[in-house]
Amino acid sequence: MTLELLEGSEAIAASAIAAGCRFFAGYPMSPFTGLLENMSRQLPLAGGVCLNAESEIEGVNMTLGAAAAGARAATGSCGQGIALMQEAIAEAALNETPFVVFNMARNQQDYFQATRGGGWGDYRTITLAPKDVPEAVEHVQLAFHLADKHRAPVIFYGDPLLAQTRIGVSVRPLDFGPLPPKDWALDGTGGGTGGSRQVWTWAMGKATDPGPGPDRHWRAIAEKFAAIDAIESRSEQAHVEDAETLVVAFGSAAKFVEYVVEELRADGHRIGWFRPVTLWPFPGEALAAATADVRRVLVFELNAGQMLDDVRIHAADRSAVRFIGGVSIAESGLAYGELMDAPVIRDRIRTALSEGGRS
Amino acid sequence: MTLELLEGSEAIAASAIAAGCRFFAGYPMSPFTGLLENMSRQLPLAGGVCLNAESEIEGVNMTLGAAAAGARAATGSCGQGIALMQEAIAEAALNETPFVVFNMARNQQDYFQATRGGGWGDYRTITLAPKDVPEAVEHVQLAFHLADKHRAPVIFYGDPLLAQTRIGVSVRPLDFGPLPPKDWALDGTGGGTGGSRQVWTWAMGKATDPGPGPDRHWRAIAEKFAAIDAIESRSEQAHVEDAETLVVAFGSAAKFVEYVVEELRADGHRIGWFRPVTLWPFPGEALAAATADVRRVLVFELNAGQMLDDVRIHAADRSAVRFIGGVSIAESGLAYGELMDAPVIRDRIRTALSEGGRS
Amino acid sequence: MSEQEVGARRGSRGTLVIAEDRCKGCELCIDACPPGVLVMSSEVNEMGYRYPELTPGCTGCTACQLVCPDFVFSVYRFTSAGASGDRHG
Amino acid sequence: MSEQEVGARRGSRGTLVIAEDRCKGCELCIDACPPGVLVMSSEVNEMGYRYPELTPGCTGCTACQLVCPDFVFSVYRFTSAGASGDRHG
Amino acid sequence: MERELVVTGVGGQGIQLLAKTLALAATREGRHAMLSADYGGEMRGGPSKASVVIGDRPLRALPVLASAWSAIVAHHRFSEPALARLRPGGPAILNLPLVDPASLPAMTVYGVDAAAVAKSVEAPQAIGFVLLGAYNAVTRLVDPASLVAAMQELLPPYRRQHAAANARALAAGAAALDVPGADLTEVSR
Amino acid sequence: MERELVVTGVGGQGIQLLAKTLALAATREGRHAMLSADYGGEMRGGPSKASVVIGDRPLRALPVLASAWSAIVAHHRFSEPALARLRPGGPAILNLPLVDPASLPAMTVYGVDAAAVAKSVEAPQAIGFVLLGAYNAVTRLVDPASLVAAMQELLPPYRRQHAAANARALAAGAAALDVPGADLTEVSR
Amino acid sequence: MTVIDTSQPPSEPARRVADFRPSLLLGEHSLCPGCGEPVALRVLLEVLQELDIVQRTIGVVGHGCYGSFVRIMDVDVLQCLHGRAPACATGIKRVRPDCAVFTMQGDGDMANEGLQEVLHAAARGEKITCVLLNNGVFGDTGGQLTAATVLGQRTKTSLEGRDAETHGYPIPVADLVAGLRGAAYVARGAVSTAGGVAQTKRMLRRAFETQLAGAGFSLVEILTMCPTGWFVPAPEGPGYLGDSMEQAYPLGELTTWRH
Amino acid sequence: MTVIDTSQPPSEPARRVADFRPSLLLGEHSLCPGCGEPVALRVLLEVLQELDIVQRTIGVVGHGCYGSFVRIMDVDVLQCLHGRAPACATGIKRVRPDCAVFTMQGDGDMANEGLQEVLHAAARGEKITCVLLNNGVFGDTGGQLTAATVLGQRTKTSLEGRDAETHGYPIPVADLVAGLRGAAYVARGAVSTAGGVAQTKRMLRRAFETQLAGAGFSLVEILTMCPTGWFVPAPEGPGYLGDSMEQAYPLGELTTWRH
Ligand SMILES: Cc1ncc(C[n+]2csc(CCOP(=O)(O)OP(=O)(O)O)c2C)c(N)n1
Ligand SMILES: Cc1ncc(C[n+]2csc(CCOP(=O)(O)OP(=O)(O)O)c2C)c(N)n1
Ligand code: SF4
Ligand code: SF4
Ligand code: SF4
Ligand code: SF4
Ligand code: SF4
Ligand code: SF4
Ligand SMILES: [Mg+2]
Ligand SMILES: [Mg+2]
Repeated sequence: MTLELLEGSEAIAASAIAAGCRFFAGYPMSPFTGLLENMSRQLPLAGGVCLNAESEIEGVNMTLGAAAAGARAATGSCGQGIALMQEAIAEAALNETPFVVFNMARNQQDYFQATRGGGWGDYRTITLAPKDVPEAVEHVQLAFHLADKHRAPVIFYGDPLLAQTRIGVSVRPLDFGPLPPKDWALDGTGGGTGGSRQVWTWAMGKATDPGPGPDRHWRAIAEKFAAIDAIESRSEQAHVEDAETLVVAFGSAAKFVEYVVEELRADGHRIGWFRPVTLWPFPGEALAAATADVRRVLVFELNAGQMLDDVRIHAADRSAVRFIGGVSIAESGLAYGELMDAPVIRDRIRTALSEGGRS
Repeated sequence: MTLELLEGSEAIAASAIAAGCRFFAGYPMSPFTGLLENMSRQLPLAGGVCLNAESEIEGVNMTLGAAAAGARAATGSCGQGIALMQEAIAEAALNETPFVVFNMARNQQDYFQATRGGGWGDYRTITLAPKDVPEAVEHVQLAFHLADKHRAPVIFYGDPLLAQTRIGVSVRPLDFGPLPPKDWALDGTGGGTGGSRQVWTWAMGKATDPGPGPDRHWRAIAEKFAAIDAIESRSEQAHVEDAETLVVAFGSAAKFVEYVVEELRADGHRIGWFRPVTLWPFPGEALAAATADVRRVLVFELNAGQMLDDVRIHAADRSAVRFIGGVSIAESGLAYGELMDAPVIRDRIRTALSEGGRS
Repeated sequence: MSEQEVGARRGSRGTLVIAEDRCKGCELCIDACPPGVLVMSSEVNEMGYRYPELTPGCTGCTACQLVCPDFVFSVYRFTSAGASGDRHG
Repeated sequence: MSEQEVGARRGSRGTLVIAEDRCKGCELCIDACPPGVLVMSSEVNEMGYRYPELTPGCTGCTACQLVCPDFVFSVYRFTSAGASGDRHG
Repeated sequence: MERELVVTGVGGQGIQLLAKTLALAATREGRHAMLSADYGGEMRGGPSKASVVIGDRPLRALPVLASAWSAIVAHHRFSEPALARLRPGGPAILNLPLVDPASLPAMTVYGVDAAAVAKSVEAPQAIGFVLLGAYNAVTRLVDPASLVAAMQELLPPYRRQHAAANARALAAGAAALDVPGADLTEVSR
Repeated sequence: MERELVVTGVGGQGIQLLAKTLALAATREGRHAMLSADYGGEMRGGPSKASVVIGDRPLRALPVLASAWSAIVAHHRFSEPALARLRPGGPAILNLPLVDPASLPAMTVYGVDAAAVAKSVEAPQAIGFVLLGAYNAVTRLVDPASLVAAMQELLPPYRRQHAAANARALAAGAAALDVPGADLTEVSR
Repeated sequence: MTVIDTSQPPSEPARRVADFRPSLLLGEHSLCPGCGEPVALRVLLEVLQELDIVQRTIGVVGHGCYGSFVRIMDVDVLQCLHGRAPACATGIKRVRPDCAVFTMQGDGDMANEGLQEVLHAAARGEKITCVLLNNGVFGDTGGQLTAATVLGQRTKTSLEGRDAETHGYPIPVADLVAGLRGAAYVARGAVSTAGGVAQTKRMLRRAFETQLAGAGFSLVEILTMCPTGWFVPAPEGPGYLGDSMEQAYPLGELTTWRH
Repeated sequence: MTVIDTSQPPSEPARRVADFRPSLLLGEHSLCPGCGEPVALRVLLEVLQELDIVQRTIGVVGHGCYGSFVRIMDVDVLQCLHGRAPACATGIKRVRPDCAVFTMQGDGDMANEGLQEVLHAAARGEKITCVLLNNGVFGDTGGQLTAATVLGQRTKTSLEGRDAETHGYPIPVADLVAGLRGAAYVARGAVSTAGGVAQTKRMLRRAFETQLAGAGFSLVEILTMCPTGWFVPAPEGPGYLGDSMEQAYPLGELTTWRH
């Protein structure tokens, strides 16, 4: 396996193309811009189309159109740009159009945005949060797979460290197993047959072949998401067996936590870590099991406490949960501040260790 | 006190004007449309401005502008329209511009949208969810008060029943106490003084008078919201003292639940109800106290289970929590389906009562 | 051709089939008909709307069909009238 | 007026104050000067940029000041040159 | 005590205006009233329903009535769900001959050929007001004068000319009660 | 074993290209490399930093280094935070006379007047490559030929003409090690 | 008055020159009496059939009263978000370049919520056909002022009539689009008269021909009656349209592209 | 070569005819060498001062390199969301009709993200002044293609140059706005030459006069150099602007309003 030295954005673009993505529409916004630039360079060479969408709203709706026509398609942005896409992401969840949204976030402050939507209606978005570039390469392809598997938009939650770190990686197509045919996709051939196709959030169907309508359709969608919740959560953990303290973190922060926890174990602390790999579905059962015997559950995230809600819902004993993260932003506003740093994290964990927990 | 027979939308408009709202910008969408129509009729008579915003995004940004210039201002919409406003609502939370967003929702499926934002960054939105038109009249004025008190956007969460029910009410200005001066508001007079004003999410200040910048500013905002969380939650409850079963519901649904619970008590059941009046801050402590001695916590909401998360976080014992709500939509997609009905709710509660709970 | 049909035919170069149950009574066809041969019924259809009726003189010009929002008309042009009658092709 | 000043003054209807530390070396002023009396320095300023220097012949036309993105120039027109010299008012 | 009325019919019968008139009349009398309308986005001929609740204290009733004391049934189409919620014994005004008295639960049923009555007082469009006049004559929920005043208040300026006809319709509906016979028949089942 | 290098300087000194060259050279040798860049949205003269990690197995290091083994200090401005993370004992290449050796922790410090060396081989823009050449001569992290190849690979087509000068700069930086004296001085503190 | 029996086709020799409705219609619509939108739908579907592209056509329909046509048009359709049809159509066209892709939007949809989408698509020269049903109001929400409401028009949110000082001036969408180089065919028709309907159909045909030839973006703005939103009786709709909208929005071809 | 001492004002009688920078500037900007945006800022501030409206002016600034001007302009400012300045300005103006309200936006801000906002504000005849700094790229994000990038221009997302077939045609914002009745003053200037700067300043002045007179909406589009985004050396910026952008976007007044 030869490694290529690729910037995160470059590797993610290559992986998306390897996954069969053939349509991309995006609008520049740091640190998403690099992915857009790479896609605009690489995708045409692979026979795909990359559009300089004139805005995020147009970008996500172009993507929805391309995906409704059956293509593997993606868009992306971060923060404000993703906020602008919420209406369409919800729409896609409710009219069952699969595509991938690359949220190359500026920080971890958009956990709620990803996991609780903010679009409208009862929908959820599968959200993958890789911890580094090699995992990102895999998640990109998994994201397209899950989107098609469940006919739903999937969010890839990255950050500046993922986007801008260059590292030796190898990008090859991955096989996640067979998928249902896209027989629902619009290709024009339904016209005049009496059985023309329809992609419609309200699912009212045709006069000659009525659909379920919003009440039944939206209930079915809610059931679909409940089913996804039951089967698609992913997590990673270490040293849970003997841990008195478990640190929960996601994305890049989890990589830092893992590093620090290994150091602390080397120092003799009975400590472990837990990482939700999917932010939604949140790996609640796994967390409940992992926290069954610990005294402290420390939550580290670079925000004011968002994943914290999910940890509180699922930790075996919510009174054991302590928040050790916080808002931390670079002066530019475009990257992490000083909290995303191993020594700082070590200090925070040490302080928490000295404070006791449930007995 | 003479009562006027007013449609909800009409009463809400009148109350907003009584609260001193002098700028409104909205875009039609059922069931918000009635409020827009009433404002366009009534506001100019009160010397205010009501604009037919060309879209929700323009509407919310016009409102942000008017509010930044010091006016009591409001906008509104529902569902998709609110989704489109998320970027600006987050912006206003982060640059501390107070206004009111009337979310005349089509149903209760937008609890996450209101309470978890979906904008971007660490912000929360105070969300008031009245149960009927008379309370709505009060909440409208409270919303403007809280917005100005905390320099933050406030969401009023209504629904078709609130918007379209006509009822005898009396609308008068209410006094919620003194407010800080709006000395931060842009009026042009700062120009050329060396101390010109600035409303800016990144809060970087002027070259001659640097601001905190995003790191410190956003941390301060997070602290502000934590403080609001601590003091502004509101709830209502009944029969908690002797209740074995507590039903939690918000908005119109809570009114239905209250009605049914009273019936069941008349039948001899030891049952009570709890209503979050503010959806954020969620009245977590009050709920914890109210659920301390109950066997069952039933959550009734007209969605796939959204407030359920908050109940799980705060109920004294989350294993006692049962969901008895669900998605229920009228065929038109514009109003509640058959679940918003006292007999149906009574059945669901009765079934739950027969199923036991924690012991 | 029945006698009545012949009478109706008199002076008509065309005729219609009117799906009167589909009509919503908007009267757009009435004004649109160049020779003015459509008149609104005094009866109402199933939905409660008055609908157009054809009186002699239809030219088969299709104007009524073109403007009708409810797809009420089919238009026929008589072929036996000879080429000269068919000015609106 | 020092001797040097007099020399500099020769043929000049105006002169400049150049805040050379603010200059970013874009050279827009060089091309913009109608009589071509600005030249780039061989030295660099604190930020590491070369900056313009004034040679005789300035007309005080303000072109350099108008185009400079870094607000480097103040422009003066000599008043003692008599009205005739002041054509660009 | 709270009194609930459900009104059911089809678009174009004046259902909404009838209900609004009653609720406004009660409000103007200083009472508490609530009116819930339920009409689809549909045009003429689609379902049109309304419910009115009147009481002397702040109301307990929900905007979707769990049950109702009385009814005005202007058309049989779409009426089933509303009728299913009627409490037995209460008064119901039916629009004859469109509505079949057998369709109702055990109510105290009054039939009125509203179209005929309306026509007879030269107010052919005012079917709804005939039914309301009859209903109020039976139930005496509000002063008949309040109804007339409320009706007038609700007319938009460009419809003021209909006020007199509407008032005649209200009166004729009420009067129909005094004249037993074809126009108003108490049907007991 | 993982070897970390931090490079710190100001915009325009070729910091990013230097770091990229090293990381690519290691990658092309079949090793694992990681490069983190950290430059503001600022223009010329602003801070420019990079860190490179090289190892023989998948890397453990974080993109924000907790500590580093070695350093190249091209400019003293903005260098403080990076220097604070150096582990004592490792090698550090300083750009003389801009950087004061006293500013470093207890490192094995080598100074090189990169501007002079670059000028001397007629590659005045290639200060970064001089420093890299010197660094690699000290640390022997990669084969010098790999550095040349990586440098060439990284040049965009319109800069190909600089390849020879850059190669001279790399060699001159390395060669400076063989000639003790003003150009390259081991400074022990 | 002789009333002719029109319940059956004539028994004497006759040629059917116009049919009830195109075969692509799957059922009845529920729009108001006198509404112009169904007429536009009919001619659009006829054009698809006449060009023989039915089985390679994809429609993208916005939000408005015409939105319910999704249930009755026998064409592959994406019902998209309010205002976003041109963006969705772009995505579809780019991945299915052999399909004919059209949008159906109202003035609220295109001149308000999605003005940006249509202008950007036009500037991009996107090979799609956008159809604007302009009735100068938000019909579906009950008749409020749109960006295309003509001056003086009363709506639910301009009760005294649209006044330029308060509400601004109406936006002539077709004219704006015609000002962009990517637009290869731009025209404005009306369905208020028989001649207008025929002309509108020709415009739609040319718009699709433009798309099929790969010449660029095409737009047909169609003025349609909305008696309900205008608060006028249905029979007065066409006259009202002629007196108000047609004055502000002259009919005709604004940009044409020739093979 | 005689070099004149320019460290001090001349000691002989002289009149200062142009100053470093307007007094409304509070500090240095950090934009690239040769950037045209600071020049536009300077003339804008001079106009505010000359019209004596500094203490009743409110600016609304969008997202782009010019965004950092918020820190150095001594004017009350709302830093708004990308593209939304005209909407925010509308809200401000409607509640403070006596203030002069302007926006400062780039082509990415105005022609891309917020094309709709500016067109709607113009159609509404909103009494605000919008200033477009058009450099044909997203400067701030590193030089990608905008809706105003001229044909042939290389950007980071059009490496082979903007090609109409793939990327469409550039949008002439001022021309579009000039097509709307609510627009009372529309002009396009450039800061690439001294004459252009002076002309641009006059345009800005007229735009504000239009606003103050209550005549309607005003827009000044200003072509500015972005050597960084164009990948050209700073000294070549003005020439490049003249050869490329000015050809696509002719300078001059498009709509004028007279007292
Ligand atoms: C984001 C969003 N905002 C508002 C609405 C509500 N809405 C539905 S249809 C419509 C407008 C329809 O107007 P138009 O496009 O002119 O179509 P018409 O009904 O007049 O044919 C609106 C505003 C919506 N569906 N989505
Ligand atoms: C919603 C949103 N999308 C994207 C961005 C990222 N962004 C910041 S500045 C900018 C564009 C700047 O381009 P322009 O307006 O032309 O200004 P310039 O930098 O060229 O002066 C963009 C896209 C943003 N801030 N917000
Ligand atoms: S145009 Fe059609 S719907 Fe209207 S009256 Fe005539 S036949 Fe009936
Ligand atoms: S076909 Fe022509 S002439 Fe005949 S009824 Fe219709 S409009 Fe009149
Ligand atoms: S224009 Fe200004 S910044 Fe540019 S070189 Fe001249 S003085 Fe320096
Ligand atoms: S003022 Fe005019 S003549 Fe003098 S240096 Fe400047 S541009 Fe040249
Ligand atoms: S409201 Fe207007 S546009 Fe909608 S169906 Fe009725 S007439 Fe047509
Ligand atoms: S990138 Fe362009 S617009 Fe931005 S500061 Fe540099 S030159 Fe100016
Ligand atoms: Mg419309
Ligand atoms: Mg730009």
